[in-house]
Amino acid sequence: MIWEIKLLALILVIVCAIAAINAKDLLSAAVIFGIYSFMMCVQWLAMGAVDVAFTEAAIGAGISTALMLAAIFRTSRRTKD
Amino acid sequence: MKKTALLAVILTGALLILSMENFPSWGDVQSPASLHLSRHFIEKSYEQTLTPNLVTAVLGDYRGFDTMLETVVVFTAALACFLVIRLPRDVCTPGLFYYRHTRTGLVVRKHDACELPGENPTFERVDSDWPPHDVVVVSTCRMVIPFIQLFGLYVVAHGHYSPGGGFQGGVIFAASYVLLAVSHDLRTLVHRLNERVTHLLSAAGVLLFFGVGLFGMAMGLNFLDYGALEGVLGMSLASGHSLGILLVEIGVGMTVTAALVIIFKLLSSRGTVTEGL
Amino acid sequence: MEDFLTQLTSKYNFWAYIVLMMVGLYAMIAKGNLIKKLIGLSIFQTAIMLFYVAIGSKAGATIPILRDHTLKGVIDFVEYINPLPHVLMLTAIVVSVATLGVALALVLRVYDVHQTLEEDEILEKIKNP
Amino acid sequence: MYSIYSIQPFLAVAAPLAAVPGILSSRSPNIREAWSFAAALLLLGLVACMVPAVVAGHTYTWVVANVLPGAPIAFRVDAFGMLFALVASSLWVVTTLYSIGYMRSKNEHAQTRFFGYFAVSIFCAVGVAFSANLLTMYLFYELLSFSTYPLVAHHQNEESRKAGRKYLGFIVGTSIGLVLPAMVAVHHFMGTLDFAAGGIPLGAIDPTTMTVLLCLLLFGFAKAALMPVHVWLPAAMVAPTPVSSLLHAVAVVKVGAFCIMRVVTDVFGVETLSALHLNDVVTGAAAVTMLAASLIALSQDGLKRRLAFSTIGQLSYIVLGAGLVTAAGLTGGMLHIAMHAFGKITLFFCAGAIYVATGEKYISRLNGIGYRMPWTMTAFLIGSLSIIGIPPTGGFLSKWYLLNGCIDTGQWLLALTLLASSLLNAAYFLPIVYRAWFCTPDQAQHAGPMREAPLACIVPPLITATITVILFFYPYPFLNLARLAAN
Amino acid sequence: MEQMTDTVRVVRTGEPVKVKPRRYDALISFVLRFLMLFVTWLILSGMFDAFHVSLGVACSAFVTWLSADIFPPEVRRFRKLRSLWLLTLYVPWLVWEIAKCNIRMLFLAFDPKLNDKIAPRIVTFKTGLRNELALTFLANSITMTPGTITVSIDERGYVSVHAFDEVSAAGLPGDMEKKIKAIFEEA
Amino acid sequence: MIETLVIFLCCAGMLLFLGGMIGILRLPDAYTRLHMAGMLDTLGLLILLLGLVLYGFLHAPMSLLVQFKILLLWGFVLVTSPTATHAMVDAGVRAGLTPWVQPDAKRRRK
Amino acid sequence: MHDVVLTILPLLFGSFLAILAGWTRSALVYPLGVVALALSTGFCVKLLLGVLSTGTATYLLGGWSPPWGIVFVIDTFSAGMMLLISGSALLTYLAFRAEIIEGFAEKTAAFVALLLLTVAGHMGIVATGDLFNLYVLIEVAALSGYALLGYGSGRAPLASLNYLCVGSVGASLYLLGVGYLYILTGTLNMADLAQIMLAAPVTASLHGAVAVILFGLWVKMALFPFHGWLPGAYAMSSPVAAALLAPLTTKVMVYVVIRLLIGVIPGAAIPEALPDVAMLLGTAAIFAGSLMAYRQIDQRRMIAYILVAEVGYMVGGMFIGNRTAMTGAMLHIFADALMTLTLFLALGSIARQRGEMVLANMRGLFRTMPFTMAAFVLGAMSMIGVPPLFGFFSKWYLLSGALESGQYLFMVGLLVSSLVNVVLFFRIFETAFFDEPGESVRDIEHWSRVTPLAVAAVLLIVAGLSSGLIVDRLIAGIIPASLI
Amino acid sequence: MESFILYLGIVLMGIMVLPLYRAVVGPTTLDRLMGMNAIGSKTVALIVIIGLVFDRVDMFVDIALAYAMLNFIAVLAASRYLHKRGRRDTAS
Repeated sequence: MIWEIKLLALILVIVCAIAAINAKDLLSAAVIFGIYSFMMCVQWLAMGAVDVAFTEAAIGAGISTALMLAAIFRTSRRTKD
Repeated sequence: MKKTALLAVILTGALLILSMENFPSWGDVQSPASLHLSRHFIEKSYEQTLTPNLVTAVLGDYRGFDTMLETVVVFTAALACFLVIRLPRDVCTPGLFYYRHTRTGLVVRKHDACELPGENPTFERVDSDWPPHDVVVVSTCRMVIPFIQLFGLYVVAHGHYSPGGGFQGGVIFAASYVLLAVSHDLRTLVHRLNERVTHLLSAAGVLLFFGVGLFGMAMGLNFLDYGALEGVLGMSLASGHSLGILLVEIGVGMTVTAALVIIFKLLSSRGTVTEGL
Repeated sequence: MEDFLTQLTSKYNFWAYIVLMMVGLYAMIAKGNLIKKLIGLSIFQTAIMLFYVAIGSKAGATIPILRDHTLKGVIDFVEYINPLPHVLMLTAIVVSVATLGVALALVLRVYDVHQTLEEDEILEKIKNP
Repeated sequence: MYSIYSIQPFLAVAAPLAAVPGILSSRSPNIREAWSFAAALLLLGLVACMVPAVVAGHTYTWVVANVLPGAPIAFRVDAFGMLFALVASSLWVVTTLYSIGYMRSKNEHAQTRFFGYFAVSIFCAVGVAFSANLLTMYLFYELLSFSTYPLVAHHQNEESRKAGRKYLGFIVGTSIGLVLPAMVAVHHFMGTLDFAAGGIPLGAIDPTTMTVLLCLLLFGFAKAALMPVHVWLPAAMVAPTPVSSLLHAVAVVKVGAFCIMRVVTDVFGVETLSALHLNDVVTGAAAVTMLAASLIALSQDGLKRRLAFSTIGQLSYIVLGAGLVTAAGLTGGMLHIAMHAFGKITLFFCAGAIYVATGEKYISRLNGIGYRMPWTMTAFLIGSLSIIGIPPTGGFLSKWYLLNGCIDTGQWLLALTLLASSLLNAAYFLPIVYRAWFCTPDQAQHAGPMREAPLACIVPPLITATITVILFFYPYPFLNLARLAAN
Repeated sequence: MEQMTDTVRVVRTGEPVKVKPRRYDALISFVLRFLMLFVTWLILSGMFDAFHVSLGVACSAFVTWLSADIFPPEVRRFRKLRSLWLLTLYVPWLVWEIAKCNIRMLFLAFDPKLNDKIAPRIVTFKTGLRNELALTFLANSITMTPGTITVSIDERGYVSVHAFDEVSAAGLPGDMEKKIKAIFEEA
Repeated sequence: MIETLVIFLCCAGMLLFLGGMIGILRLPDAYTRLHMAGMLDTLGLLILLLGLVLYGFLHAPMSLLVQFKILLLWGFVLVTSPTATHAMVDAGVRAGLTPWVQPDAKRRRK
Repeated sequence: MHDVVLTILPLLFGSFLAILAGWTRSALVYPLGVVALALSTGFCVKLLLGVLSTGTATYLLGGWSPPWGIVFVIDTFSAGMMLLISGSALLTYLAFRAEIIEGFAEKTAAFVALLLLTVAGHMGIVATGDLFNLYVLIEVAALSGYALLGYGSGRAPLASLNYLCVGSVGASLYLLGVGYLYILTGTLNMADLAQIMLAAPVTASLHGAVAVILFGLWVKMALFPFHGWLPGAYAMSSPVAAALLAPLTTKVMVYVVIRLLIGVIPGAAIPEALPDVAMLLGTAAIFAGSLMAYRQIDQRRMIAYILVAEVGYMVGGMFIGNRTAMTGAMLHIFADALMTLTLFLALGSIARQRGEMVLANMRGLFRTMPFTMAAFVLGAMSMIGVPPLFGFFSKWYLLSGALESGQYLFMVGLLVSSLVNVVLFFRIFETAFFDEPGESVRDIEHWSRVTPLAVAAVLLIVAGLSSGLIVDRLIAGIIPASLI
Repeated sequence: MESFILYLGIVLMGIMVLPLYRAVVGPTTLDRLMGMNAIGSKTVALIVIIGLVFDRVDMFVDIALAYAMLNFIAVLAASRYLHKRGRRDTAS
């Protein structure tokens, strides 16, 4: 029914994933990982998994990113790859 | 390394793709996955638990033990963070204290802590990192935080009827506290929810869940059988289950909130719980 | 070719999750930075969740929240998406965030000890302290 | 011929072990050695009181635990086991006495430890003797290896540790590497590990496998020191003399030989072996070892080393006896366990006594020592005679039976080897005696008046020497048991 | 941490007007906050049976209690209806301003010579507003109107604004400050 | 009538979104991009949501409460979006990110 | 009837209470742990007796019947496992009383709570009859385990982080496999699944599902190429955590695999090549573990590598595919757990007195800590495989099973590893026995540490002597008759 | 009309690619953050649209609301990071 949205979201998810692991510094990686979670959330919504999407929005976008930022804040932003 | 990794990954991926050969195709209504268990859940769960949100019904009731363990996992994570990175109290006292003059933004550094005068202090204690004060962010967040908290509670309470539940609500509630810490400073958060409270709260949440389970045992049923709530307040069996789910969700919410706040506090302050992100 | 195409269209979600999973796995193996590894781990876990949610999908069905629940009537299972995988994945997401929290705590400790997050540098430091 | 289900075997086995806490917790050496003695006498008594029934042809059995299907941990006292237990337990009494003298006069360190492990070793040796199946035997065999290790490395210096490592490496290596799989295989094929007179019925296992298994077990019990796996024995000579005597005369090597004998008679079965001509493997290995060890012994200057190679040679007699698969041969082999034990222990005691009194270890420096230590050297002479097999010593009897066995089966070559070996025995022992009595002492210390070792070191070799002679005239308990077992 | 000393330096600039707290301020503030939250709850919940409404009352009261010192304690300022009226007037005006400027921005976005037409700069001006809520209002309004973003407001009232081009920069602080001043009744 | 309005509002919202995003791509530095992203996005979202609320009038299942909820969302975005933009710009300035200046303006200053 | 769940509940309850107590009355924390573990052990005994007399026990959690709700299914073997887990945890807890109370200062409550949780998790893994619940329990056990292992200075956090990464991947792969099975059968309940799978067509996907599950569990149990985390995690962490987790984690994972193999996955569903691969990996694990153990200087690390080899034993044993070998693998779970427990308890006591566990630090231990060393010797002998200790019998079954199926390489591996163990342990014995302790050494042997250790060591003998009984009563009954 | 909504969603999805580009390519962290924020605001709209497509918008609005909140929090947290650490990072 809404497979176009799903497909697009899927592509964006994969792009985000690849970008997140190739980001040149960790702050960017964390931010892109946040976007990844957003996209994943959209993907799940499009699949009709509202509860999962809700959780992912709360976790992935909010808390995970905040935790990761906190960790990076307390360590270092530098990454070699 | 990278090439080996790539090779391994591609091989594994190819194998996994090959093994999907016999999967029912996408969205097949007659696939075993949507027939056996799920059919029962969809068709029976409302009359058994009076909960229109099937996910909540299954999560809170049929697979209540899973959910309890999931709560325990969060609880564990908080304890784990505490055990791993919390520094001893005597190490946490900073050597220098910073005070900002609230009218001018000047910052004063002192070697020992000052008593701040009562109601409307001229000076306020600030982090060593970032003395400037951002009026906009602070007052916007003050405005927004109560609504976020309310929303969190709403999500917990309405898990039966709409997406959400204890976990999501708890996370949102915790997020409001994260916002508090981010917009003000960590000290404000710690002042509001100190370590003792968060730990007790996280344990209390799991205990509430556990207590509902034990209540079932006390009434001669199995552990976590919410059927034991039947008759409390003159309820029917199904609404007993519904109430059980609600209680359980509240417990989950408490634990999740407290645990995430604990984790955030510890991570952002590297275990000192004084200054943070 | 025809066969392949039908496979592709009927299962592209499954394939996509594998691609994602492999991205995560690759990050875990090949990346030397500990936080990158954790990001890889998270991606890996999300990919599996995506797979599960894909299991639950049903053509033409709506979200698993009963529509007019006050009306007593026969509920047709074809109308609603399978809720069970969603339940499982809720739990899995919680587990993954808990794991992430603990992992980050450990990363902080590692950084305290070795003053770097790069695996090769840490190994170097262990070898020649 | 019936089986008595009684706890007696278990008690006998446990007796030495019971002394261990006492030994370890004793405050003064006297109490400690009293414990040792008490346990030794108790053991001897317990063993002895089973003798009549066993001689009458009965067996004692006692199951400790059902651990594996068809292979419980169980004790069974039959004639052969009784023979060995009798030797071990009676010699323990003597050795204890000797050790007291030796250790005290040498002022050895860690004597408590020494006596403790000594007791454990005897426990294991009796355990092997009384075991009812291969598993139990293996159990005690392994325990023996480990409990003698601290004794071998008693001196704690680099040399003794090296020896200890070598000892353990060979013994445990072979037992785990060879015996264990063989045992598993036997259990796999037969479903049981019990010692039964018939052994493996003919045709139950194909001959190739049989050969492999036999080899595994033959060389796996490395304590018997068949030729390629004998290396540990000379190395282990660094241990204190009581240990060597125990090792070489009683507990360790005899256990190895005993095990091989057991395996041949009660696991494979005499008939099966002879039907498949597998006994040739056994006799071949034994014959080679016999000659080679004797030849090597000729060239050794260290007294204990020469004795050690002599032991290697003598052990092969026992194995040879097992391989002969005739009643006479088996009787000879079994009897040799006892006869060699008494003879060899005498020799070791003497070597120890010499060392205690003079500190000499090398044969070339023993010129004229007979005048200084006449009693010791007399005992030494008797001991050597027994080993060579000259009447009136016990050694003659066992060799006689062995020779008979060879001739019975018409294996003249073996008989010749046996004789040659005996001649070699004479060739390496008699020169020592010759030196002691007939060479002028070139060392000042050997000259002069008689200065014997302490009494506790003299009496035991004299006792054992006496017994050696007595056994020639009255070999009956041993001979009867051996005959009973051989039939 | 630009200015750091070990002694306390007190700089006297415009002290905030001290408003004497009135008797029922705390209670009124509580009730008002509670009502706001409760209305929000009702909108969110959409269920009006006794159970859920009582749940709502409990939750709203709980959050009110929790956020007693978080919620901006500025109730007093909205006691006069005039403020509220001005506020309601202000919002459409702001929306209109936003819409106007947005359209300009929209055209700019599609303009082929985009980079020539912009002239980003940071301008600073001083505002007379002292009240935190008012300052926030001002800052957010400035940010909302395209072309200008508040960078920072410091304690002495200097607002620095990042302006998109000259036109936007010229319009600062404009009517906005006056209107907000009027709303918050600052002298 | 309402239908046309819905379509108009939605299209306007989309156009604003598109403009904002194009601006994001084309503008030279982070600050100027933030102008586009922050402003056009917010307004676009608001208009789009308004359109969707109106669309709700056409459809029964979207009760009035849902529309209120969307309005709540609307209000929330209105409050938080400028704050977020402000926080980002502030962060950039404090992090020492130098703003882009017109090349000719630079020349003139020289 | 409630016995089944009552074995786990005290632990969970205890951990929550420990936290409450930790912030109010901290003196109560340690006793609470003792009570919880003792209660749990008590119920385990009761459960074991009950299961022995009445057969497999089932408990419906939440009162929902099997395919819909979650069930606990306890057969004789799992009852034994549960007793083993709670008992060994109790012994560890008692033995390390001083460390737990003093070593963690204000974190004692958190430590105790995590300890109880990890034990509860492991017991739950054994008890549960639901595939997904198993995953959650694995995570409960693992997450608290990471924390326990990661607590400590120096390299402990890194090792634990490593473990976390590998462990999470393993668990996730397991989850993926469960997803595969779910998509094919539509159920998560083990018994239900077993029935459906018997009837289901054998397809590539089914094979894939089984392979992924087993692969994930292999990763989790530190089978050879994935063993990297184990030595670090057990050698770097605090001795309490190591002594607690070393006997449990890998063994419990092995248990899961065995349970799946004998109770859930029909033989046809296992890909043909998988047993061969498993045998290969198992044998490789034995060789590699022994080899690497040989090269270690730190003694805890050495034992950790021996553990890697032991995992190889068990994996080899269960994939040989005959009854004897399966019995061996199952028996070896018990044996390995007990001996590891003994060794780690002893090493913990020694480490407390001597500090770093290098060979040079072990001089003269036999003289200064005779009881501890006696227990250590028993543990080591069991590892070597000396009868009548427990380790011998499991090894016997394994050897016997390997012989039956002609897996000679595996046999050689077992023997070689035993021999290597001899070398390894006698290296320690030599130093500890013959070298003089330094002048400054003042070792103390307190009864409170020796008693649990002695219990563990004596258990090695007792269990060895009653191994026939264990096989008959606990194991033989649940191996399906189809396995010859 | 329904298909209009659907197409609206698809176009929205398409528009999202642009900020994603910004977020992935950068060059500064601020750009990424901005990209995140922009994607967030679009997603909020998209969620409501998906809700309309499913005809269950009452269930989706909650998520949109939560989404907006958490997006705000994440952006604020990230910018707070830059506040505190940005200067040090750019200096080094």
